[in-house]
Amino acid sequence: MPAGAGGDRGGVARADLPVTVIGWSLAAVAVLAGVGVLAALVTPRRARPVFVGAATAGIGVAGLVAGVAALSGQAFQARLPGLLPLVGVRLEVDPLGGWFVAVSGGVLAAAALYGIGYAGGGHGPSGRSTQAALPVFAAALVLAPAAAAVSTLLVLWELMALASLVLILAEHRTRPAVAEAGWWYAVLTHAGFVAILLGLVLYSADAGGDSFTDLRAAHPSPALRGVVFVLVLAGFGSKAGLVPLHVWLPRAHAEAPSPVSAILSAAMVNLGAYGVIRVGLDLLGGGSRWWWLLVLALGAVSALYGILQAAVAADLKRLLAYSTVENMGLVFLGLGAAGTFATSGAPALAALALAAALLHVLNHAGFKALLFTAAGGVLRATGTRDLDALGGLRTRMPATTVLFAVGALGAAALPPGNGFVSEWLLLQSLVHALPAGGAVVAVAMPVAVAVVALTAGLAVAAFVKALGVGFFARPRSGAAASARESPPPMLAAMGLLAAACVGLALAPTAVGPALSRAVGAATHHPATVIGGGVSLRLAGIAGTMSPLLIAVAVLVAIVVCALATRLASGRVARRRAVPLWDCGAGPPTSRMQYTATSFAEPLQRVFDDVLAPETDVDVTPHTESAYLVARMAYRVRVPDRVEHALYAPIGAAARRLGRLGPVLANGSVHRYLAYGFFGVTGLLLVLAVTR
Amino acid sequence: MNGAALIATTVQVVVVVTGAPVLVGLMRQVQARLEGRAGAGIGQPWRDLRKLLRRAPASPTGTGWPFRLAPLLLVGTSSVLAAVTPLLSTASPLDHTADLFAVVGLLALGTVTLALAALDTGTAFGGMGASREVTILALVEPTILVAVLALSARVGSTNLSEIVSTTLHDPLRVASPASLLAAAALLIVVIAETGRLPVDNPATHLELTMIHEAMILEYAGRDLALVELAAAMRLSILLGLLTSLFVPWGIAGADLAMLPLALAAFVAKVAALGVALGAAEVFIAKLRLFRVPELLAGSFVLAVLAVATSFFFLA
Amino acid sequence: MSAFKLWRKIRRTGRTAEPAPARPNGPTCPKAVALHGSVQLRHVDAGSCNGCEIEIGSAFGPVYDAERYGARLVASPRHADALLVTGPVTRNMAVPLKRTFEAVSEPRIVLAIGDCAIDAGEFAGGYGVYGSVADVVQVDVQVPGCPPEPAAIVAALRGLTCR
Amino acid sequence: MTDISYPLYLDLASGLFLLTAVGVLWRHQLSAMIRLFGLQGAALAAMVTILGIHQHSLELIVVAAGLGALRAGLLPYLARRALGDTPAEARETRPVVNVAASLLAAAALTLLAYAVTRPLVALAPSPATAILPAAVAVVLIGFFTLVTRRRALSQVVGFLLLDNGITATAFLAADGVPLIVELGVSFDLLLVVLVLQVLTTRLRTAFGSSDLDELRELHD
Repeated sequence: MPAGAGGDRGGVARADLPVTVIGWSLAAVAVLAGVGVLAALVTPRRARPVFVGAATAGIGVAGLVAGVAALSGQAFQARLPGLLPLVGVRLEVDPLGGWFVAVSGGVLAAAALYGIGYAGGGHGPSGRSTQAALPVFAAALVLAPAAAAVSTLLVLWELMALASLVLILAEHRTRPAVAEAGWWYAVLTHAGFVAILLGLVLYSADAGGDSFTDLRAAHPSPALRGVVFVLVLAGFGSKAGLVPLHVWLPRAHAEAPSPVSAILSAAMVNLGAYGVIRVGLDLLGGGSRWWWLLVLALGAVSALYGILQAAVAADLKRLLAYSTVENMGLVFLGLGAAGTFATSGAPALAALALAAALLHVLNHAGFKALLFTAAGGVLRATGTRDLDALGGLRTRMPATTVLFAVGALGAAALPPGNGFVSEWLLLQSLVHALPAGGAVVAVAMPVAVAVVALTAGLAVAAFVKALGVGFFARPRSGAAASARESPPPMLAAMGLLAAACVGLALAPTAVGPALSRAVGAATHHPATVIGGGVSLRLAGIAGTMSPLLIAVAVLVAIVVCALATRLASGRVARRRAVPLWDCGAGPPTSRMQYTATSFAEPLQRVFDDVLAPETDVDVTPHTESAYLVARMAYRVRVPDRVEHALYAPIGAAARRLGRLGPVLANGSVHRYLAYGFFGVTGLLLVLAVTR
Repeated sequence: MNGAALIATTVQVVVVVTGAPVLVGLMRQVQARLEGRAGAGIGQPWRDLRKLLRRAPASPTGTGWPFRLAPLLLVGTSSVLAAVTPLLSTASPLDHTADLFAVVGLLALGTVTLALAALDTGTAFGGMGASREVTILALVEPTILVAVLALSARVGSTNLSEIVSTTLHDPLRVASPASLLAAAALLIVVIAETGRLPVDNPATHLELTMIHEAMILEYAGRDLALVELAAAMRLSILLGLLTSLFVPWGIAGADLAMLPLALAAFVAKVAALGVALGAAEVFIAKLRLFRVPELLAGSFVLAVLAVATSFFFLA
Repeated sequence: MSAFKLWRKIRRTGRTAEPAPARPNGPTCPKAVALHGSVQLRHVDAGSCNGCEIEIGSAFGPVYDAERYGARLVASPRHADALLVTGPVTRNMAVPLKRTFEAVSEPRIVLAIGDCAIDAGEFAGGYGVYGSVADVVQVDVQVPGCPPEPAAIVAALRGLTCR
Repeated sequence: MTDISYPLYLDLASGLFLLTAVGVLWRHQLSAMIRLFGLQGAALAAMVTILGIHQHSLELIVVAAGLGALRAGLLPYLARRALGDTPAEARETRPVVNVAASLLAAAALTLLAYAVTRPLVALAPSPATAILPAAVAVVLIGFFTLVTRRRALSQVVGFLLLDNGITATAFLAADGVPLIVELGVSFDLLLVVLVLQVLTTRLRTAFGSSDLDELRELHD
């Protein structure tokens, strides 16, 4: 256990570094990151993924330990002055941060284990730079929620952004789409970074100190608070993939190597939500209602748009990425509701809504990591992500199919899945809000409920498609027909994630105390939000539900029903294998099956006005007669409408701006020197005038 | 109390299982009479089921556990629903297990398993049916949950028994616009969920117009019997739920003495509703699939109006 | 408005189904014993002139109302216990008929409706005609006539359901 | 009627009043729209009657009778006359906003109406003002119909919905309006319908249909 090494590393500031579990594990994170990078640089290509993966998994486990310790009530504060010039590094893990540290840690551990198996057989990234970036990314991911000062947060944030960019670009040599995805990601994540930077710097300038304690103590003017919140919301929103800042997400998450996709989609996007909670609720302490109605609206739009795109997507990983947009939308919807209730004097409901949002972060991390790893297994086995070319994997990859089904159950928010529990909490908080606040709430809540409901319904459609078309029925291509089951490490990782999902689904009350602590840390109102043993009880609301009992009851009913039919059917009636019913005309080929596209067609037609799909039909007639059709091709694609409507004009403007470049920089050295000269003199002039 | 409640719940399940096919038979009989026919009698669905249970189930080439499991899961979820919804007694021991949201979720779970089974067969009709079914399911969800919101807003709880007993205690509430609108919205939703006219035609032979039927074309014998039974159970549970929510009179509490009365009331109410639905189906034709969203949007409007009234008339 | 018109029509028409003839004693074919008053039928037109189809249609219409005896036409042979086969089996329909027969689960009953189905009738020896139904699948019940009376078809069905 | 049941009856009447408006958006058949409009007139009359009985004012009851005769009897009759029996006229084939979308819009408009009338209701909370939102919602929905429907006749219906809403608002907000004003409004409504009947018959003879977009051709 490299914790010992962690000891003398932490020696930099042993003076005020209390020796606790959290301290040791955070130190271990730092050390393991170093070890991982070292391993990536020195070890040979074959062995590289194993060492790096082990180090990353270690980081994940350490993070998990730290988070759980923080959630069980331990406090941790540390100041490492020597580590960062001028300001030094401040770390603090409170239950709120601990929640996110734990989530990231768990996801990282599983994904790293998965990555070891994934890299076997020449799959996945094994290049030096990529492998070196992985532990750095992991460490930044785990440490970012532990930052207790603006400067520390920003440094870790940028570190995370750069490392993840390297990881996303891992396969850019083989596929041009990767480069494009990386480009989108780089632009949007840095625009977001700038927004966060501006917001927090304004805030800390006003507060006169950059540690979170200073910020909490400060009392900026309402106008400034509003500006800060909007800037920060834009920044963190772009990280969480809120519409219309989501454009990078479906590209990057689909094009990144699958273990990385899992980390991005299950761990990194959460930090967007963390940032909004930390700054909006904790530091700024609630603020005014319109902030949260804005958050609510953004969340609702993201949830609907994301799941609509997912429902019509034919690319498995793209579908999962859009479902991430949807789930982040639901989380932000919960945050918005929480803020709205808090600002209209209903703290209990606010706590409930926030608890729902946090629990959904956890549940989403569980099933989305599982789904992405399973999808990665499919991609590794078949070489395609196109649902229209998959199918029949139930027989070829039975374990992966079952694991994907577990994840899909959670993602479709059906009982007894883990997604259902958090959406149930969310709905409870929304439903009981009706008598609470005034007309605004009364108009907003039904809309919110309707959005959540429609989202749930469309999620069912999307994941029935993903599972039924992608894994069931018969193979639609040779690649799918010759698929082979994933190697044990991958299955083990998926198994861990699936176990977590099942646990969360059946015993959500187990995380009740931790959840209550996290919520208390965010709202400064410590109270138990959800309790109860077998059945889920809420503070102040009569609604109860017990996923465990539901699952047991359904199982019992199935067994009873099976026995009863056995008895009723008597001695006869042995199940017999028969050919498919083909209306008498020859066995149906696999090309006669419904594809993902045809499955989604009715939905696409219903939401025509929103999605604006592009269809084109080209008919090639026979040579002898124009009336005889030789070939007919029908193509339909659903482009991301926001991207077309919003980003195309911006890109055009940027291009026009770029044309100025040659004019200013025409290659003459004198002109460049002149720029410098005039710059300096101008600056001096300004100083002279102002002073 | 618990023993009595347990008995009541078991009676509930037994009544639903045995009575559901009879309800279907009753609706068919009403339609037959209105069409000037004699009709096969209300026992006919049970005769069909008895015969189907004795016949061999088939597992077509290429189908696997999703196809095999779906009928059992359908009946399983339906019987759990029959146990948790307060049809005869509000004192179900399982009441804390599932509230209205969970009930909606279990209904959706049943639909989804059948859709997955249909996709598992890999036939064109199966895929078509599954695609249409989940589309309608997705569009129905908002109406249901918003109507639930309208119902539970005043009670302050989404637990079924609480809603029912609150309605029992002040009957005037039933006639309030909020609950009437909610009732209308939920009725449309129930029709869509159970695949009756004008959304789906349960008696069609034309594959291209099918929704629910298209998904079960490959089932035979015992499996088919289970699917049919589950469909009938879902119909009667949903109709029963409607009656419990909007005309709950006669529902027993914890004491067994009330149970026979409750049973009679339940049977009468559901039978009346079934007869009304069956008769109405004689007068209407199936909607085009792409006109169905209009119907569901209409029901959604009704639900939203219900919420608005239920909130604003509180003032 | 039209609903009211329809309602008045229904009221004026009343019941059109004719009173049921005497109930048959015992099933006419041994396989029908397990049916217990319920038979699901899949209709296969193996090349008929559609005369028999019209008669089958009226057999299930309001006047004869075969459904009251527990017979029902279904959409898939998987749901069926028996096949209603009409017409001489054409060369193109021979294989589909066989497949449909195999798609019905045991015990399967085949009713040959009309003379053409029994022995290719008028069309016997036609260049496009494969033969009678019995040449493709084994036939259990024969309903002669060209076309057979709806009453005859109903009687055959009652022989299966014993109601 | 007792004072306990008075709000209930009022609520039911207002519920019918609002539902018929939504129904007009829901249906394609012009004849169905007209029927719903007649039903709404009846609901309006019922509302006013209930008010009258509750306030023991004979004038209100008389006005209600007049309203019923006009809104539930004469106007629908004239509208059906204007509809004629040519099948091309019978349906609102492709409204500017499709039906599902306009239903959602109706829901939004209702919520809006409820939100904006809250202060008004708070001014004088009474069973009569409590259903004011429904009346305002009908006004908005009528306006929406007027904007988004193509057929001349469905636009007339929309206009009549608008007027029904205004009337209801007037009766609920103030305790009834002077008889003469009401009569004046109704009479110019009558005129509108008559004029439009002439116009549509002319249009039908001229172009064979009364799609308002074709009126542009009259310019050149």
